[in-house]
Amino acid sequence: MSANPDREYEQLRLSGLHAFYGESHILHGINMVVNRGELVTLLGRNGAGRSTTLKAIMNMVGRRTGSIMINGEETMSCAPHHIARLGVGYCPEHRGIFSSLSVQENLTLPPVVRSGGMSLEEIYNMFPNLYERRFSQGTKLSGGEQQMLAMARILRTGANMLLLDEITEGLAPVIVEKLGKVLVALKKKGLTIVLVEQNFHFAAPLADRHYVVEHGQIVEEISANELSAKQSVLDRYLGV
Amino acid sequence: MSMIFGVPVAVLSGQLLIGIINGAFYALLSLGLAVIFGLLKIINFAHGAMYMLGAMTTVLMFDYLGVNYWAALLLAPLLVGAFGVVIEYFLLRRIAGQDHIYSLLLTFGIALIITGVLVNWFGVSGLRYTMPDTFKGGVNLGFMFLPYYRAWVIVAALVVCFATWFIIEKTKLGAYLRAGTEDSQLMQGFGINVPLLISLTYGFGVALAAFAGVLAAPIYSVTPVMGSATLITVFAVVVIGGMGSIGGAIITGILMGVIEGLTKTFYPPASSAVIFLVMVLVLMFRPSGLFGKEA
Amino acid sequence: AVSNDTVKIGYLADMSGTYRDLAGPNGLAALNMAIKDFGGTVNGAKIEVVSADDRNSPDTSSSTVRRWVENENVDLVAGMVASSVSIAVSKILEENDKLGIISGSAASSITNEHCTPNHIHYVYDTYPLANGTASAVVKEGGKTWYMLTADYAFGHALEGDVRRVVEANGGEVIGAVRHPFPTQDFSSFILQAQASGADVIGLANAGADTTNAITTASEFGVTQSGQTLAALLLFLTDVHALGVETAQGIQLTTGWYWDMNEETRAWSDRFLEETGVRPTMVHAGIYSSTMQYLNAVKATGSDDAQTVRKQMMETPINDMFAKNGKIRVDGRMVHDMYLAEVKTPAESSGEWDLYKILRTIPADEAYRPLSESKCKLVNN
Amino acid sequence: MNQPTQSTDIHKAIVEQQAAQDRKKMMLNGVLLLLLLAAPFAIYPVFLMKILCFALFAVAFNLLFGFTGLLSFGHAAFLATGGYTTGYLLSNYPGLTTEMGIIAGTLAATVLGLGFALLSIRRQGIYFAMVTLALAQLVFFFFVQSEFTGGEDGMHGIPRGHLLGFINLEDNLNMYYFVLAVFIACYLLVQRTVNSPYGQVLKAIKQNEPRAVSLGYNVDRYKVLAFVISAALAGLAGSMKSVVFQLASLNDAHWHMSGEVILMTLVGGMGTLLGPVVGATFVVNIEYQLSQGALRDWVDPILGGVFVLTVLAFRSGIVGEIQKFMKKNLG
Amino acid sequence: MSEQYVLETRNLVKEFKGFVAVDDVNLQVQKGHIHALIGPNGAGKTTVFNLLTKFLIPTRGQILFKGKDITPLKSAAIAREGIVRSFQISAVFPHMTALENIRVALQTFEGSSFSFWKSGKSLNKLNQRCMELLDAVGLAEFANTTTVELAYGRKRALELATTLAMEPEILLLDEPTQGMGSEDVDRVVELVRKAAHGRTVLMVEHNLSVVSKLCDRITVLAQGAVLTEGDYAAVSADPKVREVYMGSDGSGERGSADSEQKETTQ
Ligand SMILES: Nc1ncnc2c1ncn2[C@@H]1O[C@H](COP(=O)(O)OP(=O)(O)OP(=O)(O)O)[C@@H](O)[C@H]1O
Ligand SMILES: Nc1ncnc2c1ncn2[C@@H]1O[C@H](COP(=O)(O)OP(=O)(O)OP(=O)(O)O)[C@@H](O)[C@H]1O
Ligand SMILES: [Mg+2]
Ligand SMILES: [Mg+2]
Repeated sequence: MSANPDREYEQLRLSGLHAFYGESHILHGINMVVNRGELVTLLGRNGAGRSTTLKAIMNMVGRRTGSIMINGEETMSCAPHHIARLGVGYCPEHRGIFSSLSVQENLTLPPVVRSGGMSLEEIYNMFPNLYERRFSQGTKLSGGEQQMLAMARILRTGANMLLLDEITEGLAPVIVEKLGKVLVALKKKGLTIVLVEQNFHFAAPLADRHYVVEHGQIVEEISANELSAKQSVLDRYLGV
Repeated sequence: MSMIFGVPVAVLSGQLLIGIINGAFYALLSLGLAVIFGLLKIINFAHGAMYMLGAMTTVLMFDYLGVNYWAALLLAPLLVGAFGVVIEYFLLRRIAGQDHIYSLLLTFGIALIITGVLVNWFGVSGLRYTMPDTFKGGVNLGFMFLPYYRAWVIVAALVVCFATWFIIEKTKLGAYLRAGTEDSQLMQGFGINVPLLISLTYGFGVALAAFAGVLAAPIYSVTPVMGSATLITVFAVVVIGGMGSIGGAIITGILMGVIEGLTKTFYPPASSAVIFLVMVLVLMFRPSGLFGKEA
Repeated sequence: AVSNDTVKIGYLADMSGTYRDLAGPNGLAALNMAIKDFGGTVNGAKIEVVSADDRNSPDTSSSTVRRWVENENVDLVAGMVASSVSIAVSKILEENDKLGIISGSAASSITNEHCTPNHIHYVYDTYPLANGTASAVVKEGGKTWYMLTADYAFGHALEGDVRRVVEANGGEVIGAVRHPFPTQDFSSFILQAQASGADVIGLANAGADTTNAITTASEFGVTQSGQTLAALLLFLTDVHALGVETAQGIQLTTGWYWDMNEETRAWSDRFLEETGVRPTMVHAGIYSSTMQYLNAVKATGSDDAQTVRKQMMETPINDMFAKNGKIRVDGRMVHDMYLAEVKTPAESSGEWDLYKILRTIPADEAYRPLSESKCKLVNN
Repeated sequence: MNQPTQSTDIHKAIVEQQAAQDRKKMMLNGVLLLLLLAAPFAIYPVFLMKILCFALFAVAFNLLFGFTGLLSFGHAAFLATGGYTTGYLLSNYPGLTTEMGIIAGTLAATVLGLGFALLSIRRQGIYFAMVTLALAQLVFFFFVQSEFTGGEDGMHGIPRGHLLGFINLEDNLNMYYFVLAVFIACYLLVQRTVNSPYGQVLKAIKQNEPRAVSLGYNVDRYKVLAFVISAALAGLAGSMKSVVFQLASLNDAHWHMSGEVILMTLVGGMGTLLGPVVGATFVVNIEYQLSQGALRDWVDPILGGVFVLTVLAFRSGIVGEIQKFMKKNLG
Repeated sequence: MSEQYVLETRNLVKEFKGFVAVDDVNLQVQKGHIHALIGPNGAGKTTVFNLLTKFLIPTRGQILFKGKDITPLKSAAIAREGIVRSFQISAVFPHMTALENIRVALQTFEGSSFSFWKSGKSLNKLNQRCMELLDAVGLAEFANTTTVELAYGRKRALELATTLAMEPEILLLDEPTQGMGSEDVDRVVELVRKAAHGRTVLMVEHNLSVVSKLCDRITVLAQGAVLTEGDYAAVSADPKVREVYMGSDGSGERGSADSEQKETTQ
């Protein structure tokens, strides 16, 4: 099944999703659908609400209304830990490396939610830096190393839908390149990926579709093949 | 008889042993405190009250239900632990993520309430509890008479301490706990039921205090106010060990028991102050305590 | 005449802290029993009671009492346990010329260097405690003593009194250790006391310190190894908490015991009904002293402090609390004290059947003679 | 510089805003002052003085905690040092006028504060709190052991004496106005300090210490100064308290007292000027009311309840919550 | 001879419990240059910054400022010498207004920082200068806004203005464009260019387009040691640098932002 993903299978559907932090209304009715095996990006300016969308899916924001279906199941009333158990892997913007844990403990921390995740060796092969520093305290890593670790640890869990928030941030170009290859490989394996990315040139060649977020709404949906046609629209939205 | 600083060696060895016994007690109490602080970042000023509750439940269960010591050893921590879970669920949870000071005040308030209510119900003179027959008597070690019960205290306290340390530092569950306290939301995002984990941890921490309370019931006067005097000392132990360091709390507990014991021999009036002196000195040279991680 | 047509009594005691069981809420009950028994009025004037928790704090107490006497026309302040509270209150009473009857405190300095013409120290103090217990124990052969002393004024005073008595009776204090107040674990001190080889281990402390010390002593087999334990200040409530099994055989001095005669039993039964516990000597003393006070007000028709005090000094006290009690010029109420021994489990017939009285210590023998007094009211 | 008009306007607006705030503050202070001047005719003066002493203590504490972000858990040491020193001097040197005794007490606390500060200032967060606690415990031990304090019995009968040698302080009203004057002077000093250039630096340190360091501030020195001022004022509170009550006792040195001042500050509203004053008034009052009334035996549990309620429901304290409310509803 | 370098390190070493994070680094920053420090993740760039500003204590080696040995100085003293840094994570005083943020920096030069008895109004004389600085970074209209309420990019701008208020001789910037959209990146580039006028800048940056546009000289660190040094052309042509840092396509993924930039400016 993983070799030949069912492209029509709807893995994630957001309809009329609103989200609030206390008094401030951040998401104003997001609608989007992601099918199994797709890689979709959320583009937008700083503060547009992309990270908030991912957090809302994980039930990590204050208040939400609307609907979130994962694998056809309504999850608005699910606690975050239930959502993870549905096979969702989340890599947060702020990395979330645990300082009381060693690098290796950080890596093996998230429980395996499905079979088919990467093994520790595979991960260390991919990120030799982490192997070298595996016994140091998690937060003693350099900024970029922490970013690698944050990404690496959800690859272990076997989650089949990844929500990745700015994973190339602060990484050296070589590593970014490598990450690109990883994402391609994951896609091949049939994983569904929602990618929030600042670095459009990293995301462009990987994605099947792009959603542009502005002021908490999806203002544009662009599929990979119409990318060049809509370049100018995109540039306008992104303020390039 | 050979002497050290005017104190016979035999007496000194006795004092050392007593120090270790008391230290084991401190270790147990400060361990619970360190677990709660280390994992939940809560400064648990209700710890003394929980210790007291452990002892009180032991006595009351015996008086009213005829529950014996061995059963109490299990039941009292369970009951107090459950009570702790309730407190965590209804009160402490609401201030998660706030400054330390709030948890300190909240738990201090809780301690005042618990203690005050029990004082009104049971007075302050203390409740009667007789030592279980198994432990009556003792063994003469040559340099001192060691009551069986004290020997048991050492064994029981150290076993529990070690088990706790092992669980937290060496097991997966412990890793979840440690991580959950840093970023509980993210841990939940990984599929772990963190709120439950936190409630249970607090329950476990206070259960450790209650366990110490059960151990104390036969040898100390059991009163609603018995915890308040111990609290500050135990706190000092945790700070010297390094807030949140599990191993540190255990080792420092024993160390402080010994130091206090020696002070009781050489300059008794200072025995309640000596721990604070040690604390000032230690923090002077090691800002995060003996075993604390650098801030 | 009675001011404002009311006799107002302020009851001040520790209601919530370490000394709560000595006087506390039950002391207030005893006070109210006295007023009720007296008839609720004196010469037609109302008798009113106000009460407050002293929080064991001299400044809380002194602001309470100041307000009572300066603003609320309180005539008598009763109760009082912690010596710091009693001393602070007595200074304010002296300043405002009101009367105080201290029932709970132990410090003998209250009628010695801290005496004032405005207070009476009613139930007991450290002097007879040492006199009664220490001399009895020495006479029974306990020649060498090792003292465990609470490291504060009360403990020091008691230790001093014990030394004096022990030495006067031909004994010797061969060692002493001063422990912090409060102390939970006495094992280290008990060990030192055992190592000293003294005949007697004297406990110059109070409350939880004493009960903890006794429990630990019993655990470490002090009595089995031939040493005697002498607790100098032990209340009925303490012994009750310890239980006869642990406390048996301990000798102590008390100013009163509920089960001494018909009169004490009758009153105690009423007290038990009221409060659910047997009274300590302090409770009985509060009842007795309140009665004495009201009688004096009645006799003189006045609630002026000096008039009443004079009347009280002139009237010998003969009631269920004391026989031939007498209030001296320094404010000390001297009366017979009793040497008691804690019963063995076999002897004890109930929860509160705790003491047997071994000996009556006559008042003159028990208390510090005026000739030794440093009180400013005594012309030495 | 491309829009000079705009930036001048903004600047003007800022200055105006400051002035408006000052006016508001002045008005509030004026009303309070009138109330305080009239108070002893309605309320028992000694009780008012007690409140003022504790209010000063809390204000001192709040300068450190609320405005510098340093939680001292040892402030009782300064209160007691001030009290004992003044008490000892006034009792034993009849030649001293009252204010000299008070100044000496304040100085003693200041010196002690400097000592505490030097030993503790490098510690962070909870360790700072614990070092100050430990030092205060050592001070407590010293007071317990010293002869001059009267140990557990306390120091009694301290003469109130004469202010400047001729104003009789035995009179409660005289005493009250003296205490009030000192309190107001201190309150204004703290108000000034908080808003002074130095206060700005403190604020900066509290909000982001590493940044303050990188701007070239030797933060330890600023913290030490704040600590010393706070200790001095706490000592002054203790000195005055000992004169008002004519006694000094170990209660003042006990760690419970350090805890109580935290409670007062929090209940009133930490980091606000008026908060500690309101908090002290509140706590002293309820303690007094409770210990007198029918709930006499339940003072501790009720106080505990106040703690719990404050933390759960009014975390910004009375004044803080009012300020929040005003901001929300009145712009 | 060393006069031409404002900042110089000699055999700088930092070890963390046996792990060598900075290995014998000799850095020479020329006066008036914008000097970039680049390198793969974990190369030790932030650590070097921390050593220069004494947030970490060097294990060995010397730090020279204008030929003078400043190795023993403490953080605050170094700042007063004129070496001021920004942080990788934005560093502002969150509950002060933008103006007050800058004023705190200016106050360093006033003698009144300990004057607790002086009125706060005595600081108003600094406001004019504050407004100039705010203007310079385009924040004049936010002078009276509490800093927490500012958007991320503006916080960075404010931080820079605060840093400039210190009149530093040398400015240390750690990833000034991190987490910014391209819009903000451009603004920061402009700001840095302006700020660098008459001073020296040392910056860490992963965004190679920024580096190529701004920097006069580049030092590449790898595994704690200096790999190579030179201007952008020289460095980016170095095969070693390509291997450890820039990746196969030579300019690196981020580097392609460069071409994008050209596209849009055309
Ligand atoms: N915890 C929070 N509380 C209040 N507001 C928040 C919080 N987190 C984010 N916001 C606000 O929500 C809005 C959307 O933030 P979000 O993080 O989703 O933006 P983004 O598109 O991911 O941009 P960025 O590039 O800055 O990460 C922003 O205006 C931000 O200020
Ligand atoms: N306090 C510390 N204790 C132990 N190791 C540390 C410490 N700080 C940094 N390191 C290690 O030193 C190395 C250099 O870290 P540094 O933060 O300087 O890297 P960097 O070049 O800034 O990387 P990045 O570009 O990812 O931010 C890393 O491998 C890191 O793990
Ligand atoms: Mg984001
Ligand atoms: Mg870095």
